[in-house]
Amino acid sequence: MSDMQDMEKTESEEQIARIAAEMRLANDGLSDQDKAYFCDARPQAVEPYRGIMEKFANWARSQSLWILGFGTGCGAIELRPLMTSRFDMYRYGIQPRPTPRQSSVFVIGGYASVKTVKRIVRSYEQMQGPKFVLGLGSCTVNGGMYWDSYNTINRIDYYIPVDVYITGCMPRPEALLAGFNRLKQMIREGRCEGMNTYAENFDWYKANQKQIIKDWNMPDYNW
Amino acid sequence: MVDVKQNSQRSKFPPVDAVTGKSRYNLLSGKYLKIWQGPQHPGITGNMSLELTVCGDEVIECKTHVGYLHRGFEKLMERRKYIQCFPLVCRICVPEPDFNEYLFAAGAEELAGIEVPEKALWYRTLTLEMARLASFLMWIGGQAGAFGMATIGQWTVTMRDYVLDLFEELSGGRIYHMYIIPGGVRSDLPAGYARRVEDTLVMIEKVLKDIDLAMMHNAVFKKRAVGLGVITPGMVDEYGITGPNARGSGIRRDIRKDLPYLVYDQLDFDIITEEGGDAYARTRVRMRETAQSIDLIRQMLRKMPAEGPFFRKLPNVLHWKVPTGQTYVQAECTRGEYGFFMVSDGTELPRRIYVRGPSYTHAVTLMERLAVHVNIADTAGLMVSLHTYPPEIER
Amino acid sequence: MNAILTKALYTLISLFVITNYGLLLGGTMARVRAKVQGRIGQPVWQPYLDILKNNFKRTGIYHGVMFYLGPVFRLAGGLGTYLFIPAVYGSAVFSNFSFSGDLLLVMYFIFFGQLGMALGAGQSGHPYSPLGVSRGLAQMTAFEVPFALAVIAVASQHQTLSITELVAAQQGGILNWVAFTNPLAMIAGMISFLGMTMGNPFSVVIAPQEIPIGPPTEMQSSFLGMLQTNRAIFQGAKLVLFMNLFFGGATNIVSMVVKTFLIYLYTVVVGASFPRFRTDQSIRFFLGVPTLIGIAAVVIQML
Amino acid sequence: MNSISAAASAGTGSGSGTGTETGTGTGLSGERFPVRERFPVWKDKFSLVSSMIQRQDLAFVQVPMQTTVAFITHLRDLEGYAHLVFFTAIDYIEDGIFRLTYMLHNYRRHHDLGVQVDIPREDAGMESIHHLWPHGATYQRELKEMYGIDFPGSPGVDESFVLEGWHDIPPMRREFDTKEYSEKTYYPRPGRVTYDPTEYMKEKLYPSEAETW
Repeated sequence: MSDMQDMEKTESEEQIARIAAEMRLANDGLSDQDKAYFCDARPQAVEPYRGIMEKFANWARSQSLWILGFGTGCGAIELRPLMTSRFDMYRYGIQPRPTPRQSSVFVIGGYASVKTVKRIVRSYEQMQGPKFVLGLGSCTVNGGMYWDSYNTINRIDYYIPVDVYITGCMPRPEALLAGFNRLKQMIREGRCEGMNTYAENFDWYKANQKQIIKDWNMPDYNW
Repeated sequence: MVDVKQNSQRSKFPPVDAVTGKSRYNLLSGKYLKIWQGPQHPGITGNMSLELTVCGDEVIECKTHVGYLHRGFEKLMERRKYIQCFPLVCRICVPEPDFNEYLFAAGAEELAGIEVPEKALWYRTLTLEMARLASFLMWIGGQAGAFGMATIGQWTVTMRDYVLDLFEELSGGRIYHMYIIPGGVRSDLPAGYARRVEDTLVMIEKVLKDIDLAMMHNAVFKKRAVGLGVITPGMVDEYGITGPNARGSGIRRDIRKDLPYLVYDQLDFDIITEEGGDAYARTRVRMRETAQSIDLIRQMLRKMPAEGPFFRKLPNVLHWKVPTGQTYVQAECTRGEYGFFMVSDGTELPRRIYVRGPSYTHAVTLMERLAVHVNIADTAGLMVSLHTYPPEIER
Repeated sequence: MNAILTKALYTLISLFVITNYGLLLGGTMARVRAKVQGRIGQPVWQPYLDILKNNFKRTGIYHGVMFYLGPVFRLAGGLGTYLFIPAVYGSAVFSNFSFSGDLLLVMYFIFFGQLGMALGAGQSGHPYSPLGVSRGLAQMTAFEVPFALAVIAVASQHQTLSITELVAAQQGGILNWVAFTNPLAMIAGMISFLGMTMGNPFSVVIAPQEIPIGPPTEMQSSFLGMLQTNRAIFQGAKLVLFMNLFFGGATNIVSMVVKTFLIYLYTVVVGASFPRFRTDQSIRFFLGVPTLIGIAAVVIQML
Repeated sequence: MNSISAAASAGTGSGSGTGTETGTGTGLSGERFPVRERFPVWKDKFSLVSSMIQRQDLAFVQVPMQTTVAFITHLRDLEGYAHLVFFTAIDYIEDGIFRLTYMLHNYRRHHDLGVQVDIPREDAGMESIHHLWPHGATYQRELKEMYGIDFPGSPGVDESFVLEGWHDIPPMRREFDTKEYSEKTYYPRPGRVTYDPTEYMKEKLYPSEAETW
């Protein structure tokens, strides 16, 4: 079984390399009319500040986490108790935000179907850095209950960089709070550079995404 | 206010070309604006999206897009044994997974000819009603939130959390209980459970009274909800509308009464209907059904048999071959008629399991019809008032 | 020369105080709202952290010149509103730039920020932004009517358009307040204040559920930080204005804090207990009863 | 033809179905809808192939492809089966057929009737029912996508419903292997171990009990 997996692995790696080589970032799939609306720049890795300034910035970031209001899967159902008086995440400076532009944390709520992955990628790219991703539920780790489904992906970290996983099906609100605390700690330690990881390995991520999203009708990078 | 006549004269389909299915509105004319509500949007129920064409503030065309949550349950169940399906089915519907568990169990039992002990029937009914209570509490908060009243949502979701605590005590799981299994239920009620249920019910009743005052008698809420998304009685059969959406239009339909399952024929309750068919009538139906659900739970705790087995031993479930046959079992969930169509071909694996979710018609065809000529600010409220839930559409 | 420098110093102090006061008040009111909902709520200093976080963002999207200028206009509107209102009557530091006729200028500035925001939001290119802007401007035009009528009633009552003189006329006891000498104007003004603070039931402009979250849909990073700073200043300015107009102003900073807190609490309590109006409904609402009350107030003054 | 048909005729012969705890006949006082009496009428008019009574409130009938839509229209307009509960397909790959099931509900009689029709798997197509129920178009859109069954004339039937950019064979067909597809496409995380539950239980958990099975 492991042999077969290895073989498939190399095969898909080759495929990724091929897609990456073919890929150009000039939004070539778009019509001329649409091209004008989108930028064709690649994401750039941004150097952090140095010394105490970055420490201070990270502290401020960790104290004000704004979740993108996008319930991508069934995990979103436990976000609602988390927001309300039983668990009250506002106490920790965590609050939901309706637009990706203003939010800094993306909670992947469990399984992600291919159709949703496309929206996840788009929303993730629209968020302004530094941005953090929380993988919620076992489905984001290895597919969970739906490991053999033809429409849900198995590993979300092949498509966007993930900072913290919270396992379980479903993870309890307490587990979510623990995950958020872990994320805060990691931010303060300066270990959450997922945005730079994404920029540096952009070709790899993009090739992975293109391998499953068959009708790619959006710009290659949505800022 | 309620322009029923005008509503019924509208065309059956949203104004799309019958042949190509494309929109008749030319977006390049500059008169119309196309906006997407969802999937990334706080005003949408779950993960789905509405493609709205608006002219000014008025929606003139609506198209529902689903499939963001498609996991291929029906395909997955075809390659799992019956007992392996059982942890999978509850994940079809998150707010009230117990209906999936019950229907799967009932279908399998009917095909295999298994009798369930009397006590298990009571336990099943109890969990179903508790799930209904939890789901309705969440819905009330959602409907208030869709009109901008966050306070109600905070109250009810907390109350729902206390119901989830009861579930946790019963089955060990907050969201997915996996309590109802083929052959009965998984465990007996813990000691003193009835008293804790009663405590929670008292608490919920108090909050419901507050909500009735703050929401149902609120002038602004009435202004928003009355006359929004009118379902005429004639539309009910045409669009396959079931559940509170139909009862809000004065149609007396409730599977609990029409085709009594479990122990509903031993319980004392009435079908709740309201006149009007608008979002306000639907809200009233659901508010009253929440109270009814509390009453039913009390009745059950009173009438429930104390002694007896709660589980009938199955044959070795790993080799459990269900005889050839097909059946359709249905139950009244919070949104309407929930059903499982199960086909067995005599092997260890089910041949086909089809899940009939009420949102299938409510969220797609009905929503596309009702959203036309609605103010764009009301689409979220309209959507919530139909109580749609996307995973049961695409499964 | 020296006088100008002193004035500049006083202005800075005044601005510093109102910014911090506005931020802390915002944080406190979030906690009050949370209490109504049965929660503990965010820390009082959370607005500071949010602004810091937004300004520490590493990237920011630029949509054109007007996109830059939108938040700047908004901030100018907030500052302008505040700087022409005497915050504490008789205090050299907090009297700001009040002059005779400043009431009209303040009314203009309240509108100004929104217009600037409309330009910025329009250039962001997001369809939600113009929807939100059109809702905001329509609603604003509506609540300006009762507000203007209330202001006319108050101005004709005291025969002045200077806020300082209005406050001076209300000194000497609680019964001299406009709230008691001219209750109709106060009622019309306080109803339009609900619209001005954009809390429920008039929050459809920035409502997340009703399609747009409004003009700031595309605003991010330091743009959003600037908007948040402005919101604190603007909120403080509006509270001080209404305190001066209807509730006798304040002679020291403590009475200012108490009065503005209570006025703010009124909007929060109303906001926590009502859903939102749609835009057309709120316009109908403002042009109905509040406008009639305002007209009655003016007519009574004219008689 | 296949096992279901055999069971169907057996069911018709033996009378009451294998109803279990779903409250067969216990709830409603008074007589149930005597659907059996309708079968000869339908057989004359619409040449019923087979019929089967599963429970007192549920029956299945099988009709030929040509008379299906006429039969459903008759049921809807004249017999009170006005509610289309669902419409789906079952794939009998070994017989080379899809079995379409239209589940209709009669609210007056509280009776469910499943109308089944076999259509060939090759070049599968069926008459559309979107003119009878608007939501029939949605079911047909789904069937087209999931099984590749065509419904000419149904609005928007060629649009994708839940899948997006699907290039493989329609996923609900039996020959489509979802596990293989998933492993090929979605980078399974190494470390997942699968035991055959039968073997595992025999060896590890119940070495004594396993012998009895």
